[in-house]
Amino acid sequence: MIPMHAEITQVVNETPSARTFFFDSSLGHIPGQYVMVWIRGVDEIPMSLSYPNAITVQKMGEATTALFKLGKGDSFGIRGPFGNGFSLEGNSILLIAGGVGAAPLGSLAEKAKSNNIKVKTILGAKSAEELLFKKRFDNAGDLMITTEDGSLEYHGLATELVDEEDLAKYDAIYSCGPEKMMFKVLNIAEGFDISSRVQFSLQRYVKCGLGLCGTCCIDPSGLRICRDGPVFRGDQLIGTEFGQYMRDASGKRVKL
Amino acid sequence: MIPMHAEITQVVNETPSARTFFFDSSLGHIPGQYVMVWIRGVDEIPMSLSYPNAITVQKMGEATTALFKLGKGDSFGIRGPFGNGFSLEGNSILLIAGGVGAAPLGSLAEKAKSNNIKVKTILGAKSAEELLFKKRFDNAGDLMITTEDGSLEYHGLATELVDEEDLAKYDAIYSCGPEKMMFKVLNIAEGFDISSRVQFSLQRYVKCGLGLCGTCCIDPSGLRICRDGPVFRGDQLIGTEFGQYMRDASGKRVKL
Amino acid sequence: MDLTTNVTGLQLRNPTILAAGILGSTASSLKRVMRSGAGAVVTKSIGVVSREGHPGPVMIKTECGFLNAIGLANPSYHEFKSELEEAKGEVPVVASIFGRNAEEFEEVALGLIEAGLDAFELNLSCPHAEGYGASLGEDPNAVENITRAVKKAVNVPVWVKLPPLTNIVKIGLAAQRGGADAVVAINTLPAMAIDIESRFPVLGNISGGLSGAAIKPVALKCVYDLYAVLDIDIIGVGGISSWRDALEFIMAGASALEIGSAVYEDRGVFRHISDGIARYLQERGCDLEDIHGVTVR
Amino acid sequence: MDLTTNVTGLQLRNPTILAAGILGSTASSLKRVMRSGAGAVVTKSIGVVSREGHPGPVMIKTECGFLNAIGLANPSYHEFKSELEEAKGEVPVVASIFGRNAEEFEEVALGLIEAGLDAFELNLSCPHAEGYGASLGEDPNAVENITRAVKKAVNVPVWVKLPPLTNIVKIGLAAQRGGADAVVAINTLPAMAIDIESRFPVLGNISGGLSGAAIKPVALKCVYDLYAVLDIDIIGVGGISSWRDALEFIMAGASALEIGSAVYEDRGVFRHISDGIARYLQERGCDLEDIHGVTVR
Ligand SMILES: Cc1cc2nc3c(=O)[nH]c(=O)nc-3n(C[C@H](O)[C@H](O)[C@H](O)COP(=O)(O)OP(=O)(O)OC[C@H]3O[C@@H](n4cnc5c(N)ncnc54)[C@H](O)[C@@H]3O)c2cc1C
Ligand SMILES: Cc1cc2nc3c(=O)[nH]c(=O)nc-3n(C[C@H](O)[C@H](O)[C@H](O)COP(=O)(O)OP(=O)(O)OC[C@H]3O[C@@H](n4cnc5c(N)ncnc54)[C@H](O)[C@@H]3O)c2cc1C
Ligand SMILES: Cc1cc2nc3c(=O)[nH]c(=O)nc-3n(C[C@H](O)[C@H](O)[C@H](O)COP(=O)(O)O)c2cc1C
Ligand SMILES: Cc1cc2nc3c(=O)[nH]c(=O)nc-3n(C[C@H](O)[C@H](O)[C@H](O)COP(=O)(O)O)c2cc1C
Ligand code: FES
Ligand code: FES
Repeated sequence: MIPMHAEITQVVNETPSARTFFFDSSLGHIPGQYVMVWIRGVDEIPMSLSYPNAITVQKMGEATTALFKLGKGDSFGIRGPFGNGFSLEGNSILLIAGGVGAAPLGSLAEKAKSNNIKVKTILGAKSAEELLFKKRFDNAGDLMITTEDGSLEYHGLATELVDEEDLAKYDAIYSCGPEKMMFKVLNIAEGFDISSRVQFSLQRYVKCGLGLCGTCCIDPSGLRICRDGPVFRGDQLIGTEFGQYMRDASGKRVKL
Repeated sequence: MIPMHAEITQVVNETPSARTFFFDSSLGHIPGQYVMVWIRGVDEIPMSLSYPNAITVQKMGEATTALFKLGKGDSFGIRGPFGNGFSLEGNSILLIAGGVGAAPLGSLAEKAKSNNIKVKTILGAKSAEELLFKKRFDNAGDLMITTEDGSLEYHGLATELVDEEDLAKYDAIYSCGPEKMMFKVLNIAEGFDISSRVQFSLQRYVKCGLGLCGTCCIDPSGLRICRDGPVFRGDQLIGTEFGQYMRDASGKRVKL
Repeated sequence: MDLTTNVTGLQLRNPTILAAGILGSTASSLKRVMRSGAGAVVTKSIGVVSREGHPGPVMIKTECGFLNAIGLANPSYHEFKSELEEAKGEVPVVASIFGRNAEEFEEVALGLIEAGLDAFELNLSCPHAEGYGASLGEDPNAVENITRAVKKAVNVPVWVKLPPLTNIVKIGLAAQRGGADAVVAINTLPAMAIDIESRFPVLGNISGGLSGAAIKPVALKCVYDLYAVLDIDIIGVGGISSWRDALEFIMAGASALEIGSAVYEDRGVFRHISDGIARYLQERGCDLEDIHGVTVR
Repeated sequence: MDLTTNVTGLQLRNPTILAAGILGSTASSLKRVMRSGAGAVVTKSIGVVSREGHPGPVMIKTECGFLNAIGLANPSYHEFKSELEEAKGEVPVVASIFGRNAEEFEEVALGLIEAGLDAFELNLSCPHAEGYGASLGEDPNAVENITRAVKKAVNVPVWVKLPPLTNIVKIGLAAQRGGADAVVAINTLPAMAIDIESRFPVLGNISGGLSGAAIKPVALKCVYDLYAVLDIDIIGVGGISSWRDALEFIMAGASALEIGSAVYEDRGVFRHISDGIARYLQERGCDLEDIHGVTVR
């Protein structure tokens, strides 16, 4: 499949570092699935769908910087959606989002609400202005906010609020954000013996998106983020490289 | 499509020069369609399906001679069915078969009968023993026989009997046999102004069977025997090479 | 939308051309293809003497294309001359010719020229006929000499059809040095299939040439590489079946397109492709020149 | 049904092998492929220094196959040694290596040999990395010298992976002269695709290599031609996705089969292919030796 041509219809500045790029076609997808975004002449990078017709991007390096230079009427290429996505389960769920990790969880929250599932979200960021999709989570159910600088609500890390929750009362828990945060969530969940009820969306170097090149495999299972993931249950991640290390573009291990 | 493997289940000696080779799979087909028969190591040649699971072959040259050496348990390759086949029309039809031209008409007669269509057949051959599918035509309706040596029934050419028929009373007429015979039939039909009601099955050099190589095209329409045919209506053949010339394997014209 | 295309001085009503060896053996067949919308037609490759071609199967459909080993069946230029005369019609007619050496090529060209054709295409690329086609097309010197000989002998444009070799640019340059007005890229890829039941190679000739969708990405790269280096026209061929495919070739530098295997699925492919190109250009308010080679330059 | 296969002295439980560059970057991935039934696995190609590879897109699915230009991304042999040690498992592990010249090949081979691998595969065929792979594999002298250098340096079998050139037999003979224990045919075909909307080549590297179903008939002919001439083992690769494909390659002379792109549709392809081969042999009461090269000899 040659990348689909996607024309940008609107750019929304969500936070000082994250923008949502809406484009001119809607993709049928499961929240948590991603697309490969081709910034022509630069690179192709994986991005979660934050809406059926949008990605929400944090500026990181070369490709995201080039993407930030694009505006309405500009275009990029899209392959996908790829990957498994979140499996929505039960009657009462908890979402734990850190930073731009909120991107795939926003539409999960909305899908859950429309299925009459009770949603509670713990949303964390560096500061109040960095909080992503506050309104979407708020509309979908209960919202608890944490900021590292204390500029809004709870002063501290998202995981500190998680620590105070009775995780066992949720049918399913969904988490996306910095791996250190997710790893902490997994440890807490293990304490409740419910790690299989938590779904994590992982970020690793993804190159082909097709499950062939081998760039994104995790140790020791050999599971591929790009095709078997990016969403894994906690019990699939215990005793793995998760929280320990990842690999760079060459395949070299990098400590987290 | 790689040729299908066909194992010979039975060989029937129909006449001194024609044999029916039954094979181990039945092909859904329209009477008049043909298959490409691959005699491995020798050549691939076109043959009408005389039954869903059989071809009836007259010994001619290299490939048919090699085919005649095969018996039960031996095999050949088959591609097809190809071509358009006869279009069965009306309530009362006439079949005009000469020699091994009876091959595609036998199953047409049976199909017509099972559709409650009245069938009359004029079947011609050199001699009584060369008559092909006498029984099949007899079972399907009226049968008139002509032999060139007078060894059975009418002494003379099939076309002499056709000359005596009121062709206008048939809804459709089907003819297969030597081109000289078919050309005569076309002339008679023109006399009745019903050439569009006669369907002829043509034989020309067929190599690819796919409508690409161009070997089998007829002048001046450029229609392809292998794909647009092998069955054509009389009005498609008036003023063409039909009855005049054909081409050899190199594309050179050969007078009929 | 005007799709008029100039290739080596010939005016084509649109850039689609019937490829050599497809429905190109008789005048009536060539004319039927003209009526179906082609901008020009190329004949079956014609040689010095008549040839019946290889034993069958001569062609099969594979998963992603076609395998053929027709074996340069042709009635010789003596017989074909009259077909060429009759073939003259609404669009230019290009005679594909082959030979064993420069002398044979020259003989065939001179034998056909009076029939009034519009250009020659030299088949230096057929992969399944010993001593012909690709056997010569592999050798830059042979390509240069044969091209020069035909150029000298005739006063119509000469196109040279190239085999898909790793060093195709080298061969293209040799054709250009020999005076070719255009190169045509590519002919089929050497390939084969085996019948696992009988254990025979499926083609009567054992191996043959792969055409159709399978070879499109390979042909496109050849055109792209040639356009970056050559000064003469490039005619793209190999797996083109849609207007999107055609646009890829034009953007890679093709001035016109030959279409062969795609006729299998759609005899109207010439019209469908030119309509699609016209629609694309219209919607974007540009013309053929704007997109020609745009991906390379 | 016994499918045990001897290739260059290695005992494989079945003739299916994971091709280089597919899920071969880490020990855990290689082991997952072993669990899925492969008879041996080949690693991603490893070089002297770490490389991030080409910018994306590095791979796309086309109509009939895949285009890739990964660009020999690898962490260098220094880093990869520990992966190789961990990768040791149920079946032989073959290290694919690349370099700019004989010295680099030798350095990588010596750097990895202590990890305890079972054979080396020399990548003289990658079509999209300047100065590496096919740039060397085109030259019979380079192939012979590099093969000889590695052979001298190590005491495990050395396989040479060939590019699909017109003169592949010449290159195969050069590898054989250099002492190769087997040739592996073929790597991907040079190819590309263009995005007609943006007019950019789709691969970040402009062009890349075509793999998958599209190239099967081409690969099969290469194996057939090599088997007719070489004395050493031939390992077939290119578009194999079913047991029928696999049997075609064995009948054309392949002793074993590498499988790459087909893993996309079916991670269990190794088991499915070996099961299919076993069924075919059982039904006909014959064994692998009976059909090996049967179409050629
Ligand atoms: C499944 C998945 C979903 C993602 N969803 C989002 C999202 O919704 N929003 C968002 O802002 N980011 C998302 N990311 C991360 C995003 O892909 C990287 O931030 C981006 O690739 C950085 O590219 P760059 O060229 O700007 O940065 P670079 O300078 O190239 O790299 C900065 C860092 O980004 C990471 N990175 C670079 N290239 C890749 C790559 N090809 N694959 C994965 N990581 C890479 C590396 O850790 C690298 O150190 C997602 C990643 C994955 C795997
Ligand atoms: C659509 C179609 C249906 C046919 N159905 C029958 C049938 O049911 N029974 C039957 O006995 N014959 C049938 N034929 C004719 C049959 O194909 C030829 O008799 C056969 O190909 C002769 O091959 P050979 O090698 O034995 O003879 P050759 O020595 O090669 O040639 C003898 C003559 O057969 C004809 N011929 C040879 N090769 C071909 C070819 N590839 N295509 C067409 N004609 C060829 C030529 O006129 C040639 O002069 C059919 C032909 C066509 C086109
Ligand atoms: C049946 C067939 C016959 C061909 N005959 C010739 C030929 O006579 N001369 C020639 O130069 N190319 C010949 N070719 C090659 C085509 O002209 C063309 O280069 C090739 O098929 C690739 O284009 P396609 O994929 O559109 O078919 C033939 C191809 C086919 C399929
Ligand atoms: C994504 C990808 C990466 C590859 N990387 C390598 C490599 O590193 N070294 C190598 O020799 N071949 C490499 N190849 C080529 C394959 O090993 C194989 O020769 C080719 O893909 C044809 O086989 P297939 O059709 O089964 O995929 C790669 C192929 C693909 C698709
Ligand atoms: S990114 Fe290629 S296998 Fe996952
Ligand atoms: S036999 Fe090839 S076109 Fe009819």
